[in-house]
Amino acid sequence: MGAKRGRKPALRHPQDDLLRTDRIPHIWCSGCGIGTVFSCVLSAIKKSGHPLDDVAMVSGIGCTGRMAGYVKLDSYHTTHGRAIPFATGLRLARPQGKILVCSGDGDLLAIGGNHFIHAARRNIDITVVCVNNFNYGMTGGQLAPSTPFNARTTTSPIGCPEEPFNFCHMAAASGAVYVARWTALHIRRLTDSISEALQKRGFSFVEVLSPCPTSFGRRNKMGKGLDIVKYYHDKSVIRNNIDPKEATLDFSTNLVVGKFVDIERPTFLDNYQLINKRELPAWPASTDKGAGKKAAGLV
Amino acid sequence: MGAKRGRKPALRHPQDDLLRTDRIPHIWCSGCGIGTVFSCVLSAIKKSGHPLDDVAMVSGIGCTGRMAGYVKLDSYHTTHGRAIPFATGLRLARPQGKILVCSGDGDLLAIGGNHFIHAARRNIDITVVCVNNFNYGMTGGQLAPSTPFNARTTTSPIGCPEEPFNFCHMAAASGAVYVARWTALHIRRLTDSISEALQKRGFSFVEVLSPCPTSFGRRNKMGKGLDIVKYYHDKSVIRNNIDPKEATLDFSTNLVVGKFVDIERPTFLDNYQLINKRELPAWPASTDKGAGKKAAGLV
Amino acid sequence: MAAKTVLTGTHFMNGDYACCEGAIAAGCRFFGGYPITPATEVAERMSSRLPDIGGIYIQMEDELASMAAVLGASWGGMKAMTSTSGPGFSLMMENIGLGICTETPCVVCNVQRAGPSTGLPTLVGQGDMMQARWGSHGHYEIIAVAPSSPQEMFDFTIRAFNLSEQYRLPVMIMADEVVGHMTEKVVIPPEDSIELVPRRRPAVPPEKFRPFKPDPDGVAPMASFGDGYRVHITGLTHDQRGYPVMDAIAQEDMVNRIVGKIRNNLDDIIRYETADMDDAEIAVVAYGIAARSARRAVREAREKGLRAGLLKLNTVWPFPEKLIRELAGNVHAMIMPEINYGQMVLELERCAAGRCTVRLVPHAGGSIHSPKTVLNAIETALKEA
Amino acid sequence: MAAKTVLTGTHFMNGDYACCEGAIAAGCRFFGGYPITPATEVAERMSSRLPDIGGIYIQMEDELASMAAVLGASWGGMKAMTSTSGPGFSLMMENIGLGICTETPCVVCNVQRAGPSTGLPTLVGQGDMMQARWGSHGHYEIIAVAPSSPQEMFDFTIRAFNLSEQYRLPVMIMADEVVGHMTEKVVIPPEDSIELVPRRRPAVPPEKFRPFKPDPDGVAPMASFGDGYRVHITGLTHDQRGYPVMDAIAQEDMVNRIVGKIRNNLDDIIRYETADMDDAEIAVVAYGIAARSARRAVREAREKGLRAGLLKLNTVWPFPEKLIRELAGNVHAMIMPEINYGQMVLELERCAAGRCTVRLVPHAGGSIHSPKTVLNAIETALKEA
Amino acid sequence: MKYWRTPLDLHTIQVSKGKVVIIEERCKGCQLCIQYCPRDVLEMSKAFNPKGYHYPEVVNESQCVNCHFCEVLCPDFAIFSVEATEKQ
Amino acid sequence: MKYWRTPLDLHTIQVSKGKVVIIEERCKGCQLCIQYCPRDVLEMSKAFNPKGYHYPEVVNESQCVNCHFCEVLCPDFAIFSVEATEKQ
Amino acid sequence: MAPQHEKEILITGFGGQGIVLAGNILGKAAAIHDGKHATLTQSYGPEARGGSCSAQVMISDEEILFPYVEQPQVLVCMSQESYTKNIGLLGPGGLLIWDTDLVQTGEHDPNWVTYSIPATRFAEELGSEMMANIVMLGFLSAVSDLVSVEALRQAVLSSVPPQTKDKNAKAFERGREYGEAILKSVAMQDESRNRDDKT
Amino acid sequence: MAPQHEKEILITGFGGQGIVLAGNILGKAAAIHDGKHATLTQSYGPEARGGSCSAQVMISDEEILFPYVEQPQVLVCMSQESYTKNIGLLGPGGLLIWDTDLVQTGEHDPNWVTYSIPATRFAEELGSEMMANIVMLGFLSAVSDLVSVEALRQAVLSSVPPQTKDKNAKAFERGREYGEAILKSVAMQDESRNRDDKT
Ligand SMILES: Cc1ncc(C[n+]2csc(CCOP(=O)(O)OP(=O)(O)O)c2C)c(N)n1
Ligand SMILES: Cc1ncc(C[n+]2csc(CCOP(=O)(O)OP(=O)(O)O)c2C)c(N)n1
Ligand code: SF4
Ligand code: SF4
Ligand code: SF4
Ligand code: SF4
Ligand code: SF4
Ligand code: SF4
Ligand SMILES: [Mg+2]
Ligand SMILES: [Mg+2]
Repeated sequence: MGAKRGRKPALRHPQDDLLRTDRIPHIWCSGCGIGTVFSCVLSAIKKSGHPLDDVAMVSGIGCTGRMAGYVKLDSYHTTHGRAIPFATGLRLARPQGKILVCSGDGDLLAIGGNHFIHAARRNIDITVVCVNNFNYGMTGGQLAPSTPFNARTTTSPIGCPEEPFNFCHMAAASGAVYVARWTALHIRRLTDSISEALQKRGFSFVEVLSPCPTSFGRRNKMGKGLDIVKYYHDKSVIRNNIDPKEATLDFSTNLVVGKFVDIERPTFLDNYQLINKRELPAWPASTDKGAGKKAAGLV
Repeated sequence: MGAKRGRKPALRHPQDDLLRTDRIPHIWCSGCGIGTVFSCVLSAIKKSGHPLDDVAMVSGIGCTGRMAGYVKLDSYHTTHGRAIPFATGLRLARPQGKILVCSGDGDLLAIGGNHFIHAARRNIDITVVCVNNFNYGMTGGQLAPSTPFNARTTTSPIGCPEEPFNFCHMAAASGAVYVARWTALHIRRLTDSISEALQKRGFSFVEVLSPCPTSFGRRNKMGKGLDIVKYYHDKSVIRNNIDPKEATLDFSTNLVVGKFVDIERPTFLDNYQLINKRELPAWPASTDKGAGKKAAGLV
Repeated sequence: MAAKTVLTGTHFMNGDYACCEGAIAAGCRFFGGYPITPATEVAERMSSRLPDIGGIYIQMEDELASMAAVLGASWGGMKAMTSTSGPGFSLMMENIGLGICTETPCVVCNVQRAGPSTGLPTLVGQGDMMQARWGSHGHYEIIAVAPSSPQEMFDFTIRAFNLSEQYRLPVMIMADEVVGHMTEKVVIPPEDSIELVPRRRPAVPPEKFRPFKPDPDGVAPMASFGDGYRVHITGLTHDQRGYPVMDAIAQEDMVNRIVGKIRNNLDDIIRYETADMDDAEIAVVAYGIAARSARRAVREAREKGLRAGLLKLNTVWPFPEKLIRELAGNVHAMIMPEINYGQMVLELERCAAGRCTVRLVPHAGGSIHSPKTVLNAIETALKEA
Repeated sequence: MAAKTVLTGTHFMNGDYACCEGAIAAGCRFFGGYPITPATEVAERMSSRLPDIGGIYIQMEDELASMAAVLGASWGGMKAMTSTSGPGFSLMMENIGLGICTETPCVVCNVQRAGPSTGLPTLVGQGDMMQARWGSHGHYEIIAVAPSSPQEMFDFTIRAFNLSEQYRLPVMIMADEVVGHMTEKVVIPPEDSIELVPRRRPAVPPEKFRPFKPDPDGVAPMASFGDGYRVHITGLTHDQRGYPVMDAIAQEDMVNRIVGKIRNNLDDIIRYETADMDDAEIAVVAYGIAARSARRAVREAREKGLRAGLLKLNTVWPFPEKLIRELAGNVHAMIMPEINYGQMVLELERCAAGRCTVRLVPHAGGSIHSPKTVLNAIETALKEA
Repeated sequence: MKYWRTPLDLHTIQVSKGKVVIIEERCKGCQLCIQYCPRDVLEMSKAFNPKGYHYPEVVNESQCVNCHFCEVLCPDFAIFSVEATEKQ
Repeated sequence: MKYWRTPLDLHTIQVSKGKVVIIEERCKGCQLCIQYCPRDVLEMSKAFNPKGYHYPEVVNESQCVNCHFCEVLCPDFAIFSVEATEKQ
Repeated sequence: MAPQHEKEILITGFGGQGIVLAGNILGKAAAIHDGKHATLTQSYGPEARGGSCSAQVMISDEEILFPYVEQPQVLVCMSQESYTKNIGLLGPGGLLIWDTDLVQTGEHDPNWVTYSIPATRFAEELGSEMMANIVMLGFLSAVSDLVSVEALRQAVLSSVPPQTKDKNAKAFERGREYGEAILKSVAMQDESRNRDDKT
Repeated sequence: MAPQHEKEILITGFGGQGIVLAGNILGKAAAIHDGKHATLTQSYGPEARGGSCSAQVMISDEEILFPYVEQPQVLVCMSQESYTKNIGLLGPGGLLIWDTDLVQTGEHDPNWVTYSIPATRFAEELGSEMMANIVMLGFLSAVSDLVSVEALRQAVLSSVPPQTKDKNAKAFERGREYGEAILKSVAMQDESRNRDDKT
């Protein structure tokens, strides 16, 4: 029963062409959901049919952020929180192809929250996949803007005193054209969602509830990765097309998943080109300016 | 008709006790709405009845941000975008009294957007008054996350290619307990709203649509301050209690104003104290962990 | 709750934790931070310690917010700190500048890792030393201490708080990954034997109070939110009332004040230790973790009969210019091991002014100098002499 | 659209605008920025110029985002720049570090105002000179140029782009409020007479390409998004493949590369001008706007028969160490007027190594040195000599 | 009277008489007070104040109802109204 | 069969036969493949791989329907299925 | 003090009056149309409007090293505050010009040449007070020889928005005519040039 | 090389095995309970779990200047990778210990004292593989004299979560007993101490 050398099978893994195999094994813990999400991302990229040389991945810093280091695409592992603005520059400098931003809940919505909402507002043409593991995995499990109220983390050892964001609601409120949420066990729906998101023009967002057994799971006595992801999945209910405001994550009742938003809206570049054609009439339509003294009810 | 020395009247202006009169005249342009909003803020502070030594004002950088320099209160003129986190520290270190954050749309929702949404999420007990003049006044009128689509600014000389945020919707989506919007001509309602906001415990938000004749108005040929504020007011319709998502600013139809949110929710400090009493049961209620192999539909 | 504030006794404790205990012993009751390796443990321990002793731990959304919150908390009347590492330190720079300009006491602990950029998150560096001094825009002076052991993390953190109150500015603790993560004996003295500098409060009534009118030592008393002084502060250039004044004269006054209060109190601020320096021909000048490699190298040199000595800088900023100028006349060479490609050594070289040889023993980071490397440098310097 | 790229001809143009025209002439087609006095005019002109010449102007939500977007755009294949002033420069530091570490060509223009903190937004300062060098965490080298007129804003911006492509790093234009806002004659040469350094593209097929394997001059070719090279870049310490490697050896390799490509090409990078230096006993060493006060002071000194000369630093970083070492042996004193309380002068003093007197003519900011002040310093230095 | 809407309290309380005070050198001539005074008490001066602005002048003092409208609206704290006392 | 929900395509397409390939040294022993294989093809090994993890072993090869579930689910790209060819 | 060959002009007023534009046009006239060297620097406060504001123009046949006005030879004052603040700077033999309605002057150095013009009033009459700066430039073109008239006229036209060219041309001529008329009347009086009787 | 009086101990394995905690307990035993000087430093990679990881403990009667292990006198290996990586460091006369099931050893310097223990297996038997580190410490307490047994036992108890004290105490004793048994058997064999027959 001593340690034994693994045998290399003759066949290659079907995703090996999209992997920097010389960097595998990746750093993700046993039972971590990020690997599964990554696997779904790769499947979705292939499924979407875009030429692979024309697809880029941008990540911030965090366990999830390491995705960019394992994918064999043009891939940019940036600074903590800045994946989206980096991707914005990348996108605008090169409008062709597809850009995925894959990062963690902390990266995208703690330190990166501002870029998230502004990129959604501007409708920058990128697809953002957020692995929400309810904490900062990389740094050992601190509270995040996703941590459920009263959950334990290393910086909320008694319980988290903050209410979390509803990321999907934030994305929608900010202007995202596609918003969906799944768990890391919804592998087919997740893959479909990501590939759908990749087909959209504009800011698309896919959130994935994912186990971090090492940090979040351990502190909250949730068992192994297997147990946690199953728990999320079991608690999930699919409610497509509901107002994302109602798409709550309530661990005492259920975790709402589904596709919540799928709309069309011109992208930043669409509007940039439109405006600079100089064909639109001047804003605002009318101002009634200086139209003499007219009393108004200043109440 | 030559220049003439003003005569000092014997009576003092009723707000002089709340003003650093040695700094008046302030820097705001003739026709700028900030002064009126400031006047309403002072009225609201008095109206709210809080002991003045117990009220602080925090501002960021911008024309609006100068408010902190004219009010005779403990007043903190911080860095661009950081009024809210500064106020967060101030609030938590001293839970008594009231703290107002008064700043511009750019300060609060461009560079400061992340702090805005996070403070609302945490329900930090502060009142945020945002003077929305649809541009960066202080730096001469660049586009802001409030600039209407196609409006001209010095950095969108043909027209703004970005859609603006609905600030009230953002505040509500992030968790604010009180959200209202008025124009700078709604002086009574505005004053009432601010004083109501000051009575709330938690993150309250009041947006004021305000003219910047010098920058925004001029670029868009909107006339003098007087004309612009009247235009905003004329276009406004009051729709109290509607979903802030519907509280749109559509210059081709109307500008929705009113009080949109007024709810109760424990503040950060409430929860901090609650949690640290160690009386809550552990999160999550149940996880079903390791409950044997049970097949789930991974579709 | 009956939690203890000062954990008097002997502990086997890591540097990050010792920093927390120092802070708490110094009266720190507010921590606003954001996790980052290798400073995370400071935040973590603060989050578990502060709630039970009437303090506030808040994890902000980023380091910009953390630094701003710390300044706010200080004006709210609490002693406040944050901790971070390189990337977060970079993000704090703008608001460190605000702290400097508004003369806000607080403490920033930078547990340095190897950079630039994300670098080696879990491994040591000393690459932020110049950044500590120059990282924010505009001209100013700072105070920074450099601990080289968990015990010094405890002691120097207390000193950092005291200096921050004494001189009203953000004081930096320039630690590093090894010091932060290493565990060693830490002796925490009885509470009543710890000397603290209390915040200097206004001695005049509100009408007479000018928030930036300095006492004779160059530092003004400070009124917190709610004290009734209705103070205005701003990051704009301001006069003694705290009011913005937009001209070169006000600028000169203000910069003179914030620079002068440091430059005029160097002897009170600067601290160092020496070992084997009496007859030294070679002075190894070092700080932080590098001072431990240096110390052993010096000991080994002495065992070999080589006349080397150690000058260990406990404060790194302000730089001990006078001391170095004198020293340069007494030794053949000064060598400085730094875990960077030459930072403090530039100051060393400047102050030596050609009176002795100055050599850097560089290290890109990721580990610390082996004593042997430093010993080699001593031997080479002796040969050159 | 038929808009012109290079506005060949003679203009009465301010420095901020001239910077834009230099950038556009250098091939810049992406600007990501955030307004700030006194750099706003750069953004404003870019917003009106770029759309018509196939470029992108985007105003980001802050300076952090601006800098990140500029890096992204550079990897997207466009020459890219941003402009800012002190507070924004502080905020850019983390991502400037990423640019250094990932060897991303781009240009950052800092139109300096007086600090610290918000300071004097509309008035001049030179307080960010050391920040340019040291403002991001970890150890690295940078290149910075310092224009002293609108014409130099044009010329040096082109050079900044060329240096950034040549050495693959963010190059800084350390301008100031006076240079940015002053209007003067600017001569823009014909497009075909402007020499540009094109981006160095991979010469090998993707399988063989190592994104950080340097050419003999220490710099590696660069493949953009979509070129088919499937490059990975990271701010973590990485090997020549761009893969993270978490140890001291990889760290040393990487830091050697990013530091070495500058240190080993000093002669190619460093530029300066002299006036009246042949027989000078006093060298006034200056850069940026201060060099204009200095130049007049030197002229007036010469009119008085005093042997003063001017050394004007066109590149400020890397510091011209060799030049100064030599010069220090040839003059009685070097004096440096800076609109700060001593920044570049520290390097001057270090390199002088005691071989001549070094004096700072300080200025807190808000205005520039009157030539008389500099002249006085020359006279004093002569008396002391 | 030209209230756009009838103020709620108009019929229940007695309309008081006011005296409006103008701090000329604070004024920046925005005309808000003039435009929105419900009683047309004010008009723009021909003269400039030291800052170069025209400022309001009282032309219908007797009409002032001390509603404080001008006072709250004025961005420059340059005008306010007080209860008219017997003497005035 | 123990589908929690009946897959939509179950009755319309022919169930193919698969062969599952395990790259042992990549495995981190999370057991997801084992748990969620619809055909109980896999079981945990007693042995450790060089990284110190137990890994899955094929115990019911004939049952594999080449559904690729294990393949997509596996966080470590350590398992995949291929169409069983005649020869195998 | 600036070298002999340098002309120093200080145009002052408050934000919103187009002070900097006036300086820019003057500098442009010299640098582009007259082929000389010129620099324009400006100083202004934090106010977008209404704060005091000045434009400093240097004109020379040689390269200008130091771009700041130390002792103006020409001082134009378009507000009371700017007059009070800057009057002390005017050099001996200097030329002083102010807006009649906006500035109340005190005692003046008899050495100075002084004029006033109701530039703002003229501009208001021509349709917009915003053109007072152009009126002032026209006036300056008459009463000084800093730049050639044609250069200044061209510089005005190439600096204002196209649709306002005509108006601005009128404003320029209005100021110029007024200046020429004054010069004439002064010449006629042949004496006492130090007081502008309109003040 | 470290000064004579310093003992250098290197405990290695992968993240999640409690390597650093083991080092911490050892150092604490020395520093607090035995009143000596001790330092603990650690090194680990970016992985939260599974990456290679080591704890370096120095124990001395005097102040420890340089806190890094240069040439360990004691090397504990709890993973194959850590064995391969670190075996070259062990000094002459060193003590080598490994986890029987996790490490396959090669040829060893006959000068070394070597032992192995199936610590992980024992821990699994006791209910949690997480306690392998404590088993290992118990073993170490038997086969070395780095610290006193009582100090180490106390340090274990004061370092683990209260509710796990009993279990950990058992784990410690399990390791210790195993160690003592081995020592006994070795003593009985009186020869060939260099091979642990269980490997
Ligand atoms: C500016 C900065 N601050 C902090 C960090 C430290 N840090 C690295 S990753 C991370 C959080 C990771 O959390 P998340 O984004 O949720 O990703 P996860 O690891 O959970 O996948 C933090 C705080 C950093 N690298 N840079
Ligand atoms: C870090 C930083 N970036 C940019 C600026 C420049 N700046 C000052 S105020 C401002 C925007 C002001 O706009 P807003 O907040 O809307 O206030 P307003 O002036 O319109 O009231 C900007 C960009 C700054 N001071 N600091
Ligand atoms: S720490 Fe958590 S998020 Fe990170 S790899 Fe491990 S399980 Fe995944
Ligand atoms: S620039 Fe605009 S916002 Fe600023 S004071 Fe003037 S009118 Fe108001
Ligand atoms: S108080 Fe009312 S009625 Fe009197 S002047 Fe003011 S607005 Fe007019
Ligand atoms: S509202 Fe105030 S500033 Fe405006 S005109 Fe009236 S008094 Fe003057
Ligand atoms: S392919 Fe499907 S049936 Fe075959 S082993 Fe994998 S999960 Fe089981
Ligand atoms: S899912 Fe992958 S990593 Fe997990 S046990 Fe199966 S093969 Fe191993
Ligand atoms: Mg996370
Ligand atoms: Mg605004």
